[in-house]
Amino acid sequence: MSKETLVKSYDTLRRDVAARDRGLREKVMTLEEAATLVSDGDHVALGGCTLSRTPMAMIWALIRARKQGLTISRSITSTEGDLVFASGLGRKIISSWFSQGIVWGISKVMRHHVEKELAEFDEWSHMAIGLRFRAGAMGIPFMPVRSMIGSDVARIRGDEVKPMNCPFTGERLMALPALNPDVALIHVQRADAYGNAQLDGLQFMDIDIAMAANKVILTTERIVSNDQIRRAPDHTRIPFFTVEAVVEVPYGSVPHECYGQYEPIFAQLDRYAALTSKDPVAGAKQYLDEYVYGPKSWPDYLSMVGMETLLTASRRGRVIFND
Amino acid sequence: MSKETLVKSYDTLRRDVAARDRGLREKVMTLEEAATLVSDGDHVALGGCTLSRTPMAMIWALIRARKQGLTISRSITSTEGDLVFASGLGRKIISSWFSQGIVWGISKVMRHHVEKELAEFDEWSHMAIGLRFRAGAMGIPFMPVRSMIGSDVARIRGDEVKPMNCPFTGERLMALPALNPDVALIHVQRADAYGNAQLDGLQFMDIDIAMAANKVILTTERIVSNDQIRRAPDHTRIPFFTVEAVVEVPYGSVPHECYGQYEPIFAQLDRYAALTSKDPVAGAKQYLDEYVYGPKSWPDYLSMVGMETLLTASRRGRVIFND
Amino acid sequence: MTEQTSASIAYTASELIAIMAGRLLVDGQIVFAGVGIPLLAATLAQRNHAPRLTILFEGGVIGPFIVPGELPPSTNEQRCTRRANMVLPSTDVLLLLQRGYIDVGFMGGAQIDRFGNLNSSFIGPADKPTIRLPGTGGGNDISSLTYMIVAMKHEKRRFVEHVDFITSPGWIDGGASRAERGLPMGGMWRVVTDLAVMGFDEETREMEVLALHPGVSFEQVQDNTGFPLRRVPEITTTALPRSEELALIRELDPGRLYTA
Amino acid sequence: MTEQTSASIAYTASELIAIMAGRLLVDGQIVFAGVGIPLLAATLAQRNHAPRLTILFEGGVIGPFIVPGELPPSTNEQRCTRRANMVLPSTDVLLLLQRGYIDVGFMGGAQIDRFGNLNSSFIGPADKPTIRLPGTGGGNDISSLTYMIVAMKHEKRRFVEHVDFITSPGWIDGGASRAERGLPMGGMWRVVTDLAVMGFDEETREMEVLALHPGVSFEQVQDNTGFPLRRVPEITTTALPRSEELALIRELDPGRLYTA
Repeated sequence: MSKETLVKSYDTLRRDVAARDRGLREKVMTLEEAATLVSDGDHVALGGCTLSRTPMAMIWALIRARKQGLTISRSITSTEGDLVFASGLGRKIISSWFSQGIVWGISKVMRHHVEKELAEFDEWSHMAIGLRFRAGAMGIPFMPVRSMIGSDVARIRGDEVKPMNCPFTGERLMALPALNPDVALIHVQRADAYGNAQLDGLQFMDIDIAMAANKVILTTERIVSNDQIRRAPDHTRIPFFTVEAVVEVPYGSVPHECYGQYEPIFAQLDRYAALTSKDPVAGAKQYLDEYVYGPKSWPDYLSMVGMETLLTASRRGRVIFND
Repeated sequence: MSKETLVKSYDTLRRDVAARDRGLREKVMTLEEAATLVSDGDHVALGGCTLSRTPMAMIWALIRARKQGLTISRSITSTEGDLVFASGLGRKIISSWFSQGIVWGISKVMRHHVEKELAEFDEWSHMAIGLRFRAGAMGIPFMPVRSMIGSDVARIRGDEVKPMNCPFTGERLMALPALNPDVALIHVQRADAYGNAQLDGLQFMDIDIAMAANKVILTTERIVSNDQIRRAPDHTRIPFFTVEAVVEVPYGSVPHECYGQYEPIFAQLDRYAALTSKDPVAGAKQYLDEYVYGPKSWPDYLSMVGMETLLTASRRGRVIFND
Repeated sequence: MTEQTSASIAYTASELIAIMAGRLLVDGQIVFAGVGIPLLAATLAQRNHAPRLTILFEGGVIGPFIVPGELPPSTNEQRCTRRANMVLPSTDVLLLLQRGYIDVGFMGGAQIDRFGNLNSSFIGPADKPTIRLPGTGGGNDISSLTYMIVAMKHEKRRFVEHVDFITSPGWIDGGASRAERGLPMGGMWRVVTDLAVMGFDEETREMEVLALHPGVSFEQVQDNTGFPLRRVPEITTTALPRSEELALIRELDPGRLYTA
Repeated sequence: MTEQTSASIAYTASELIAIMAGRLLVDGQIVFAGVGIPLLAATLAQRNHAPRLTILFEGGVIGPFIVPGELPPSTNEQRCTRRANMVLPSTDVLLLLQRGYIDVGFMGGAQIDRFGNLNSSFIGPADKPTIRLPGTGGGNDISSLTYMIVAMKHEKRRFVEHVDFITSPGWIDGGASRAERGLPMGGMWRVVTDLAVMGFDEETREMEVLALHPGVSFEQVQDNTGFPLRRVPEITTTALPRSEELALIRELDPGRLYTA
């Protein structure tokens, strides 16, 4: 069955989930081990949004593992999308917005790859992406919506969206196809060894992504005991049986932020912007060589970011608890 | 426009919400004042489920205010449904299950009213009720589902459900009509004066109900400051602009439970079962006279329940925090 | 059926059903359980042979542990959440069925028919019932979307040729009719009573006796059933309830709320 | 346009847009705002004439307060959540638009046309663009489902006869075409630039100048617009930015991240 099927059949969805061992079991492993759970050509959804809770360490590990040909989906795509294209990790990104961030202007790396037709950026409205994941999470093959109608955003999607009428009211709606990724990469503040995850603050589309995907690779700032999870079960946001790997990666979203833990590393983001705005090809290559292929390990990469920088980002990240 | 329309038109939905003052404003009032926000014939959805977080004090106030002809919807209906029928507050209940609770057998009051065609109990599957509220909360007129298909539960709903095929996969689905109640009654552990509400533990369908309804009447174990809410905004579950009334009612779910606060008052539930199992009409009338019409106030009713009983229920309710 | 003795140990019909049903659960499974016998059976399995079994409740609970002597009155009270892994909205826990995460659902019913269809809505015609029953709850959703174990007392008035109303679909009219009606997944898997364990023929989907409880004959089962039962050639006899199993059930439900 | 003086006070084009846009907001409204000028405008309104204004961010935030000097880099970082009333999944905050809770959306764009259609996706044809822009984000959802204020620089290359691509629908082809296309709610309400405040004719839905900023002539606005502009008969002149307004903008954005 082609990985590029727009909507997985219910039979496929059910068979894929049924094939997994969903019993309560420990899944702690390294970034490198977790990377082996992703196959070339997989559809991989990324949690977080823009500069926030991006599963950066896991993306970093997948690039280092020389994975190729992934399709990536994400609510809003920032520098991690550039790295996906520039490294060859993926050739197609499904997103509502793609650039480093407003303050840095339009991504030259995105422009280079898309305008030269080296890669695809499939644009959907932000809510449409969210509802595609939500339909996937709910086990239904489509979700009706009242936006995208009448715009070119819908027009260029062709058969990927279907105009329809409500069977009760006759109102005009747009049917969005469910999105069930093969793998979801999600970074959280804490999880237990089984994969029960707690998420502080902004959740974006992560819960729906976790439920929609066939399996979740969880990176976490820290692993806590199952007892801690059970003390406040109403704080669990992702249930263990969706998860195939739990990797403890402190500062796992750097240079992006992790809510309540650290703010973005603006210095590194500025450096990246400077490198790629001069020359998107050479600049991205230099960045990949220096910061992705170069370091011996994730802590080694963090050392390059710098202790003082990380401590400052952490201090700023915790500032919300002063309110 | 008839209150009994199955699916409200989008025009109606939008106009009703637009007509409300959704600005940040204080809404604290008494049970009696809040009761005036409900009109005879309204569709009123109830939060909670079975014996849990039932908005009992508000239902009690509506019965005392001699409201009539309500349509009630709730995930699973227990003794509050009996009181709705027996008092004449409502003549139709939309629910997936209706009886006091498994341990007390089948409700004689429900049986009396339904079998004698004095009132209606419209049965939907539990998930169907939930998805009807969810569609209403999302502002879409229907939601596809893969259950209810092929059963008599769907058959007796007639035109209220619509078999359909997925526009992408062709798979057989059932379209469920959105449910947008006129009013939602929801009891929570804490809320601020604006109506920002926090819910501990079991949430049931309450968030969807709050978003689906045109307005929420919130009863709360206690009112906290807006500053407390803003300290942990990711714990807010119902946003203030859905809410029209905030009523502080300690023990507002008695004789049902409120998560982390108190367990059900089993003695009172046993007494109710004993009264109504002998004679559903006379028994329910005696209960209403004694415990609903009789007391001067909600605290007066609580006095009849008894101090020691309440303290024991509270001690048992807090036991989850020992884990 | 009143008390039976297992060697020297007495047990009730409900205890027998809970024990026999619990034995059907497999380690690592995710089980959607109602309160009462299903919960007792699942907890028994978890404590005995299936420590990695995960119990789910309709009220929105994943992986709780029940405190002995504090059984919940329904799946929707805080007693259901003790030491759970996750508490979530009830619509979302039901959606796990639709998404395919649940291995088996576990419930009772007022009537069951030859093809495993369950009725918990109406005795008599739906538009003029003799008895209005409490209704489906999550039963319709569970039985539409996953495999089912049904636990109930074996009485002729409950095992009927045709249920008065299909609340929770089994194999509908047998054969491929369930899938043809639009329910491609799941189906009725086992029916556990105080007399026997039954399954359904792979082709016709008619109910068939797989195993008899100790001291029970096939004829006795047939006599308490309102339609002709099939029997598998290699019909077996279940092992007697063990004293540890009975002790655990009684520890969980000392007041015999669900096992009287 | 570079610095202008308001009596003795200098201000930038961005500051002017933020101030003029902020004045359009009404107390008690719920505003869906992007970062940059929309956020500055909404915060300004909240501090001045609209204390009960509620700001929403696409990242999933209801009713936050922004800390001066700590503007968020997008609507999706923790700086957006400071002292918020509620934080929720981003899909759910967008669904508030569909449910009808939002009075006005507030955003920018790369191109706008005579009927208020906005483009933030492609310069040139979509299948072979000269410039691939970042895309819709929530823009399409917001403009499909509620009334809109657009804030942007007034340049001929941005105010075009036809946008290359309708990312965020305005009045489509004018007249009743928006509703006929299947968008019965909302629509483009105001466009605020560094030259003027514009609305749309009630019938034709063509862009029309409602008010000119101090020192700006209608001809100057027309010269910077790629299509013929209508003007209302009672065209007015906006009041000069007040020093308190400018002071507040500069307190919020001391590094001139969004107001340079």
